Parts: sequence; structure tokens; C-alpha cells
Amino acid sequence: MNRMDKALTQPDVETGGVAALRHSWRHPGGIIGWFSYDTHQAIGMRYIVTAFIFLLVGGIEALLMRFQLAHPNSGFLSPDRYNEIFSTHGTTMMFLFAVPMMEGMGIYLVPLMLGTRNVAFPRLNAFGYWMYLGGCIFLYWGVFSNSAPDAGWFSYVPLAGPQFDFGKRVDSWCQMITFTEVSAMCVGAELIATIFKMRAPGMSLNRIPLFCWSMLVQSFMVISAMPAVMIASSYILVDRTSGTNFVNPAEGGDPLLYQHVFWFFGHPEVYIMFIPALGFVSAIVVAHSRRQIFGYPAMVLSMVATGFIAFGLWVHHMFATGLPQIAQAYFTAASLMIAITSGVQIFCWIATLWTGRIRMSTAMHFVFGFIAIFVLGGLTGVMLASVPLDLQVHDTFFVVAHFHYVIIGGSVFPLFGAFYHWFPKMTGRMMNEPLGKINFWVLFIGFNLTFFPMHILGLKGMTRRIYTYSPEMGWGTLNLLATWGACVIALGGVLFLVNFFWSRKAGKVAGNNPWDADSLEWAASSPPENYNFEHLPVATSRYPLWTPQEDFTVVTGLRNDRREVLVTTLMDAKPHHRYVLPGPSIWPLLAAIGVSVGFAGSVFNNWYIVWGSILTGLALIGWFWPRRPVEMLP
Amino acid sequence: MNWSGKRIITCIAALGILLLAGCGGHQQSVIDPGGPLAGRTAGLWWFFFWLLTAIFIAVLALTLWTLTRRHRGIEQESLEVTHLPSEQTESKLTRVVAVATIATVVILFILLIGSVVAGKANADLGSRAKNAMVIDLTGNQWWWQVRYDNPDPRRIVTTANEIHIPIGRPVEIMGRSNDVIHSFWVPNLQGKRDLIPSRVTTNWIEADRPGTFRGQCAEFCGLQHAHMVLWVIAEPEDKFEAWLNAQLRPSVSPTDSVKQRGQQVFLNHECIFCHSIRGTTAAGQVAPDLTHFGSRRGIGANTLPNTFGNLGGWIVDPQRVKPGNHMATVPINAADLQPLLEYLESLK
Amino acid sequence: MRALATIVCCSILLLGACQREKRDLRPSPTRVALFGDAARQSPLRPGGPVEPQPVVTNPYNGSSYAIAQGQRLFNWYNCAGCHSQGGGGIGPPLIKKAWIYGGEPENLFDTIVKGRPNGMPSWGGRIPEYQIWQIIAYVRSLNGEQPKSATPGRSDTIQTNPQTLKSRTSGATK
Amino acid sequence: MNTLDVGDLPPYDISSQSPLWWGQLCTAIIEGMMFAILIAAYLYVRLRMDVWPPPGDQYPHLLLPTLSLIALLISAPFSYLASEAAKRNDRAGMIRNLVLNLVFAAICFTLRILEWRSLNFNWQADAQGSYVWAFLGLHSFDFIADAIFTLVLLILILIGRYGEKQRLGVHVDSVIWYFLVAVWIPIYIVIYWGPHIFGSQ
Repeated sequence: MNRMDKALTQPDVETGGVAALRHSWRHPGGIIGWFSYDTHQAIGMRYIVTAFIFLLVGGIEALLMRFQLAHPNSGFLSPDRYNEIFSTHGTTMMFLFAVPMMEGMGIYLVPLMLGTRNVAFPRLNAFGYWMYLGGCIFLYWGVFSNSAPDAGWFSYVPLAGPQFDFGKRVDSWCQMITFTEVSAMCVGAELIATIFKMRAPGMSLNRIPLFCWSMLVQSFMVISAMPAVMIASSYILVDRTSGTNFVNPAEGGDPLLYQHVFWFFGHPEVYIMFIPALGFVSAIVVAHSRRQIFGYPAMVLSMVATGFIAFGLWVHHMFATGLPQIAQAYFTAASLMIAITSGVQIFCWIATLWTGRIRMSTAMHFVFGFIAIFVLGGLTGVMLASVPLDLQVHDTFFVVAHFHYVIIGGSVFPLFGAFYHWFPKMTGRMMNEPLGKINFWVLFIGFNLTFFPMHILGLKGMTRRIYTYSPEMGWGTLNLLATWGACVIALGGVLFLVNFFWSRKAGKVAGNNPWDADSLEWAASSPPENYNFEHLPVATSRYPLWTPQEDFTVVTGLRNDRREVLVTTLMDAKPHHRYVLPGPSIWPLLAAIGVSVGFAGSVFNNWYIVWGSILTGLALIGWFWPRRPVEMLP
Repeated sequence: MNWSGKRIITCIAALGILLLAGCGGHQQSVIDPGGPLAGRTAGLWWFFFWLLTAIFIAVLALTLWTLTRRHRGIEQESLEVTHLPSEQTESKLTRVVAVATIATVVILFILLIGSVVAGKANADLGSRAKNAMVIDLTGNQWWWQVRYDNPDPRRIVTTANEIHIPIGRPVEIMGRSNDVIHSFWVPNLQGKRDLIPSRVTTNWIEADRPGTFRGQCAEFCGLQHAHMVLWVIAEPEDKFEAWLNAQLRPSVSPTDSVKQRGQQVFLNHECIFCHSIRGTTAAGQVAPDLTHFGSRRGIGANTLPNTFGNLGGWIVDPQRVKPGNHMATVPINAADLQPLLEYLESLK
Repeated sequence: MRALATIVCCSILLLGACQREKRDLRPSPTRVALFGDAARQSPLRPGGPVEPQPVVTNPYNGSSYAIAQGQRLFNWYNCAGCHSQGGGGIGPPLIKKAWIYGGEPENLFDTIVKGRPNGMPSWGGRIPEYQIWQIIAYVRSLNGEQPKSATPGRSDTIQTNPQTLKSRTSGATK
Repeated sequence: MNTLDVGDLPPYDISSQSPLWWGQLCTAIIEGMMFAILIAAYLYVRLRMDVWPPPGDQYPHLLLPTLSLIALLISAPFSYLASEAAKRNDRAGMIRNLVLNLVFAAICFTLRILEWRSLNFNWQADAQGSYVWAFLGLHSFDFIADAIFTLVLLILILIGRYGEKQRLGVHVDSVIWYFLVAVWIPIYIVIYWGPHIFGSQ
């Protein structure tokens, strides 16, 4: 533990400092208290745990699909049930696992890495989580009442329209999206405010850790792309319940309009899930090869470029709809361009690994697995960018293989690497390394066994989303192999759970900085206090814990008797003013309940929007009503 | 190479062998072209495949090589204090990464040109053909309606789930849909084209060798998306003309008593509300045209091959064969079933 | 104990959706409804004891799948030819409260099976019974007699504003 | 271990440096993105239809909407003056300007309701009906929500139960008000002038 750790965690001169700080940042007790937590560690951990549960639920749905497809003409699932399961699998993985998990990791780590005590709007953070939980409950209430979505995770119209999809099935999908994207936009807005305004003094723009850059880019993409899906899902919902004609083919509502609006969100969505993983890989590569990242400006610029280009290539999902040749050529070029930014990042990581001293920990195993799988997925993506090839393999199992390579390889492997890397920081104990490596190999082999044969199935003409196929098609053996691979992945998941629960109790005790890493979160105690740092650190370089200085500077003068943080200027983070954060309160939950009543009810009767709005209005007034006199300074 | 590096290599090699095993020519396979369009696309595919596999192997080897550097005694620059290698190492790396990035841009540019050129060639095929034959293909929920367009209305032919095309002549497919979005795709001949309600999409197919090519709906269209299959049968010009003329003739009126009994059963039950048989009073427009049903390969959009037993099972209980499809379960007693089957199979 | 209570009330909540989402793909038995005697006009019979009226309910009442199939069959069997999406043309309008031959499911069943004077054909021997019940489910949904959650918001056709919509505009409605 | 003392920095700041101001900016981006996509979709639908406005729909009147827009434009400067007064902690200035802001907002809203009632198509009629009602509905929902937010702030200031957080609230609320006014201009042009400009006479 070098000089900086000791400086930050040694008790203050007047011992009252830490006690007062711990008192003002304490969690309220009792049941009502539990529901009113608003520290970023608590809310971040809730996002992570809930999202992980839905990863397992999505995995079970994937297994059911694989058992159905294991044999030709198998009767394991009826077509109706299979359509429900594959739609719920896609929806769960995209909306209930991927985005919330990355947001949860961001909420947990960004304040720690920036050297501040909480996100900018703690109560909005709590409200965002309750909305996400509301979305999960709403979707799975639908699943268990036989009205799970059954038109796919992107519900193309007119199949998802009122005439061809009956009952409340697609409605539960549409409204679930409204829930989850309200929560995502809350997190997006508060992360932008936190990263721009609440960095440690001295942490100018070129000293922000790469993970925080990735969360910043992701947040901007969230608040620009999510409105598109809000419109797309509202198009379907309002058409189905109130009879409007947004997507009625006979009234000018072209089905392609729905596809344009949805995929304008759809492609940025997959980058919203992928860019935080770039931040994970950068953090792990730097920490475990004990070397500053090679080409920091190149990494940041390529992340920002990925963010912008992602908005310009959504039509490659629609090459088969017969758009004019010029448009297809432009979008082929745009889709190929995005491979350059990913390529630059891969080269910079390899250069860092090349000249670093690599510690082959489990997290590093996952990084190598990420590079192997993501590069293969990226290259099949380059194949899909070309129009003639895409016309042959669009909506086949080749595409299924591609996006599982890019999402599982690109996001889930770095995510597991991040779990192994930051588990000591979140729980204070190390995860078991040998078991971790076995877990990696089981996941790696199981993954390739499942999804590589799907490339071949796609080339042999097996289309996507078919609940069965006839024996003479020749797809049986490869599908059986893929099903066995899926079981191996499930085994890998179980191994991770075993390692997780075993290490929480019996893992080796980890100090503040077990990996001797560089960024500020390793200066806080593990698990960090509610106020993170007793004195906020001052960042003097890009790698605070690696820069040997004799006298390390900390911030003093923040009052300990209330929740105060430091607001710094945007460009070079000079202290500007102190900012009093609101304490924990139950109102965010009540506001979330009001909004949920409005959203869930409006599926059945439009008047619920009015009751929901009134309830939410009252809850918001209660939320912002000034109570404690301390807020009313002269 | 340490222990984990070897394992990654063996894994990738195993998967490579697996890929080659799956390459054999099969029906409905992208890499077994039966026409110029699919041929050009397959050529582009192999160009992309080998170039990108080489890149993948290079990047993976480079990544795994980073694991080995420690062991070959490279003087380990002391990272401890600054966590940064020496200045010249950094500048060497900068040059290497810059070169790699430029190489990436150049390769992507090459791929872009190859793809756009192939795409243009495929698209131009249609416009060059003067007397191209036009087929109106209309997707319905879970079957294909095929209508051979012709300036002379007497020569317009309507059939279902099967397209016959002459060899060597490009055929224009005008795609429409009556309900949801379907996608016409015959991998051996041409890339897929969506059939979208309220729009007409055009697509070109051409076969350069005789054969039967299987195609399947490629856009999720509901309960029976999996059983929406059509056959494209490419045959020489004369055989195609013979088939077309046979299709033009109305149905042959049955002579022997069993088939006449079957015709009566057909006309008395509700089959006439949906199906039509030219030459009889049945004129339903919402289900496949059965005038030449006997000559078709399959039943229920080729869910089952067209045999006597399958037809019986299909008529008595269509929901067991294709659960959720729109064919009504018509109660028919055994005495009527046999003549009906005889009559339908006689409609060559 | 509290957990048990929440589970019980959740399951009750779930049941609400059961009837709406039931998909009965393979109807059985498939009978041809010949001279359906679903509802006689009056229970009095000459000379015989008063017989209890057979209570007949539409097995597909409230099922969204049946309403959608009924809508498809309404167009496929060309009911729209005379009744034109429920507004009436040659045949009487179907969106009204005063039915000539009774608006209960059993009355509609009899009307469809036996046919009525002035042009309503008798569909008895023509279409199977389960399809008649599906068409009845759709016709009653036009009248708003089906639960609103099971009825689609609109159909994928040119929108003809149903005449009964109380239009609050001064000019002629579209 | 030397220290950087921030004790003398003010415990609050009513300016664009405060995180709340950036949060409202993100809200404006979200809503702005939504309206931009809706306008693009409206134009897409217009290009696909030959007859616009669809047969039976009246040509939009121009008088009432223009007056409503003018009232909305007048209300914006008062919101600016209120936020300046909030910076100076000038209670009377805040009250006067917030009241005027709400008055002109009320005028704008009543004119909009009058125009809204005179439409001869509803949201079920056709594509244009759906879009016009969507624009009016969504903008009015934001409008009412922000008006209530301003009203609650006004009440707090009137009963004197306000501190620097509430003054920051007044400053930050003006950001959303500027956005509401700014976003209504393109919507106004598209739904009222649209049929006249790119309609099919």
C-alpha cells in the first residue's frame, strides 16, 4: 500500500471527522429505510444483482430454445410457446440484463474512479432503479400470465400490430421498454452530470480514466438513442390500444418507417452495451500488464468516434427490404468504417500487452477470450456489412452466431473479467483464481461449441426463429452440437456462481489495492465506505496511484455534518463550489410507483395515464418539498 | 508457448476442421450456387472468408505472442517506477499501430469496392434483360401465391408454393404481401428480398443449371414461419413451356365414378369458400389454387411431400401438421375422404 | 405469512389474463352445426311440460385469439359483402343495440346457422361450429360486448370511422 | 501530506456550473431528440402519401396557433428575468416574473385548447390525425408538467419556505422553459404550416 492509500484512509486529526462523516452518510434503518437508500454503491449493487439474475433467467430461456432445436421435428415446445420464449430471451438479455448491468457497473465505479462521494443526483438514481425493477416485474408478470411478447425482440409491424398479434402480448413488450428506457435515461443523465461536474480537482479531460470515458460516451448514446425506441414502442402500443394509425400500412404508416425508427435506436443500443466493455478491458489490461495504456488519445477518440458512427449505420439491418442501391452502398461504407475504430482499440491493447509484464489472472484470461471471440465476431460483422453477402445470410443462424460472438464475446466476457477484477473492491475478498481459470475455459469452450456451428448452419440455409426443421435438411448434427455447447455454458455459469458465493465468505482477504492498480477506486477501502474517501483526493496525473509523489494532496474543508461534494469546472476540474446532496428518502420509490401505475395501467385503459400522472405529480412535489431548515441557507 | 496459449490454438484448429466438414453441397445452401447471382455472391463470400480468416489468425497469433515475450529473455524494461517503457519503445509501437491502422483502412476499402462491385453486377443483371418473365409473388400467412404475369390475360397462370423457371433466362419477382412481412429467399439462386404489405419489392433470380432449389421464408411471420417453404424448379426451355401450357388448361373433369364422387364431396363442403379449381364452381381466392394440385411437390407450403397418405392426414387434421395455420378443420366422414383424395390427386 | 399472501394475490392477478390469452389451436370436437337449436323463442311447447331453456354460452367469449380469427373469417367468408365491417349495407348493421332476431350469443348462433329471411344465407352445413362461435365473438366485439383488453385497437385497413363514434367536431367526420 | 482547502468556496451556486443545470440539459436533449424523430417520421409519412392532408381533414387554421405561439414566446423572457432575480435572491422580482410567465403560459394554453377542439379529425382518423394529436398531446403534457413545477416553486417562494436550492430550482426550470418554447416552433411550422407548404393542393 503506497503512500497515497495511507494518506487517504488514516483518521483525520480531529477524530470527530470520520465519525461525523460516517454519521451523515449512514444508511437509514428499517424496511422503509432499506427502500430509501441512495448511495451509489447500494443502488449500483442492486442494478448489478438484479441484472445478473435476469442473465440467468435469459440463459434458462436460451437452454429451452436449444433443447427444442436439438432434434428435427421435436415436440418439446409448441410453436406458440417457442415464439414466446425466443422473444422473451432476446428482450430479457437486451433490455433487462445488458444495459442495466453496464449502467450498474458504471454507477458503482464512476464516482469511485473520479474521486467523489456519490453520483450527481442520488434520488434520481434510486428512482431509476425502481423503474428498472418495475419493468422487470411488468414483463415477467406478462410472461407468467401467458401474455409474454411473441413477435421477436424487435417486434416488426404489422406482425406486432393490432390485427396479427392478439391480446396483450406485444403490449407487455412495448410498456416494458418504456420502463427500462426511463431508467436508462435517468442513469445516462446523472452519469453525464457526474463525469462533467464532479471530478476530483486536477482531473482534467485528458486525465479521466478510460472506463469513465466509456461511460460518458455510453451515456450520451443512451440519451440520444433511447427516445427513438420510446417512439417505436409507443407507436405500437398506442396503435394497439387506442386505434391510432402510426404504423397502419393502409394509412401511410409504412412498416419500413417502424424499422427505421427502431433500428435508429437498435444499433446504438448494441454499442451502448459494448462500449462500457471497452472500458472494462482497458482497465483490466492496464492493471494486469502493469503498464500505462498505449495511445490514450487514440483510445478516447476511437470510443467517441464509435459513439458517433453508431448513429449512422442502422440501415444495414434493412438491406433485404429493397432500399435503393445508393443508400445500401453508403451504409455498407459506414458499417465498414466502424470496424476501424474497434481495430484501433484492439491494436492499442495488443501494444500495451506487448510491452507490459502480464499477470495471467482470471480477468486477463477473460480479456484474451474477449480478443479472440470479439475479433472473430467483428470480422463476421464486416462480412455482414457487404450487401450481397448480407442478402444471403441476413435473418439466418449466421447472423445469430455473429451477434452472439460480438455481444457475448464483446460484452459478457469483459463483464466477467470485470467481476473477477473488481470483486475484491466490492466485497473485500479475492475470488478464487484456479476455479476462476476453470470457469473461463468452460465458458470459452462452451461458447465456441455452441455458436461456431451456427455460422455453418446459417450458410446451409437455416433461417432464424424457426421452432423446428425437417430431418432431410441436414441441420440435425450441428444443432445437437450447439445444444451440448449450451449445456457447457450453463455449467460455466454455475461454476461462476459457486466461485462467487464461496469467495464472498471464504475468499482471501483483499486489501485496498490487491492488483496494485492505478485508478482512484483502489485508494478507497474495500468494500468502500458510503462516503468513499474520508478526504477527496486531488488527481495530479492520469494514473494517480502509480505516480510516486512525496506529499500527496487531499481536499479538506468539506463539512462533515451533511452530505457535501465538490463541484469542479468542466475542462480542467478546478474546484468551483460545494454542492449539498439530498439525503436518503422514500419519495423516489413512491414516484416510481406512481409512474408504474400510469404505465402499466395505460395498457388496459388510457385513463390510467391521467391517474398515474396525478400520483407522480404528488410524489414529485413531496420529493422536492424543502423540509430540513439546513437546506434553507441565507 | 505456455499452457493456456496452446489450448486456445487447439480449440481454434478444431473449429476450423468442423467448418470444412460442413461445406458439402446441400439443398438450400449459400455456398452451392445454382445461378449467376448466387455464384457471384459465393465468389465474394470466399474472397471475404479467406482474407478475413487470415486477418483473424494474424491478430490472434499477435495477441498470444504477447504472452511469450517474457520467456525469451527480452530485457525487461523496469516498469516498476513509471509503468511506462522507454521512449523509443513507445515510438516504435506508435509506428506499428499506425501501420496496422492504415492496413485496416486499406483492407476495408478493398472489401468495400469488392462488395459494391458485386452488388452492382447483381442489380444490373435484371435491367439488361429485355424480355424478362415477370412473376407476382404474394406472401400470405404461411404460404406463397405465385402468379405468372403476361400481357395477354388468357395466358396468366396462378399456382402456389412452387415456381418453375426456364434455364438461362432472368426472371423478375414482384414481391407483395397480404398480411405481414415475409421474405423470399432461395439461397442457391439469389439473396433474400422482403415482401412488405403496402409496397412492391423487385428481385431477380436466374438459374444456369437444371435442378430443384428449396427456399424458405426468412422474415419472422408468426406461428408457422418455420413451415413456409417454396420450391424453384429450373428446367430447360421446352419442358418449361410444356409445364406452363399444362397449367393454363382448366382442371380435367373426372370420368370415373369415384373421382366424380370426390368432386361432389369437394364442392359440397366448405373447401369452395377458400380454394378454387378452374373448371368447377369453386372460386375461393384466399387459399392456394388447386387446379393442378396433383402436379405439385408438397402440401401445406411444402410442409409434407404430396403423397396420398399425407394428403389424407392433412385434410382430416391440418392443425396437427401445422399448428396454428388458417386451414379450417373440416369434419369429413371416412366414406367421403377416399373419393376426395382420389379426385384431388387426379388434378395433374 | 405475508409472503404467502402476496403470492396468492399475484396469482389471482395472473388469472385475469387467462381467458384473454387462451389459444385453442386444435378445436375439438369439430362438429357441423346443422339445425342448431341453441335458443328457442319461448320455452312453451304444445302439450309437453315446460322445458328448461338450454343455457348456451360462446366458448370463445373474451378470447383475443378467437376475436382475431373471427375478424379474418368475417372477411374470408364475405360477411363484409353485406354487412361491410359492421356498418351495414345490403344486410343490417351489426353495430347497434336493437337486434331483429336477438343479440345474445345463442340468438346470433341461430341466425347464422339457420339463416334469416331477406337474404341471410344458412351457414349451418357449410362451416364448422367452432368457426361460427369465433365469428360471433368478433361480431359482439364490434358492439363492445367483449372485454376491451381482448379487442384489437384497429384493423390494418383504411380507417372507416364507425358511425357511432360521437364525433365532437363541427364539420363532417371523415 | 499537504491539503487543498475548499472551505471558503460557496456551499451553492446558481449558474450553469451546477450539476442540476446539466441534468436539465440532458432532459432537453432527450425530449428534443424525441420531437425531432417525430417530425422526421411525420415528413416520411407525408412523402409516402399522395393526398395531404388526407381527404376529409380540414386545412389547419393559422390565426389561433400563431397567437398561441406569440404568447409562448412572450413568456420566455419572464422566465429569464425570474432566473436572474433568483441569482440576486430578489424575492419580489422572482414572484413578479414567475407570475407573468405563468400568465402568458395560461394564455398560450387556452388558445391551444380552442384550436385543438376545432380540429375535425381525431387520433383514429388517419396518419395525420395520429401525428397532430401526438404532437399536441406530448408537448402539452410537458407544458403542463413544467407549468405545475413553476407553480409549486412560486407557492414556495410566496410562503417564504425557500432556500438556495429552490432559487437554483427557478434558474434551472428556465432551461426547460426555453426548451419548450424552442421545440414548439418547428412543431408549429410542421403541423400548422405543413399542409399549406408541402400539402397537395
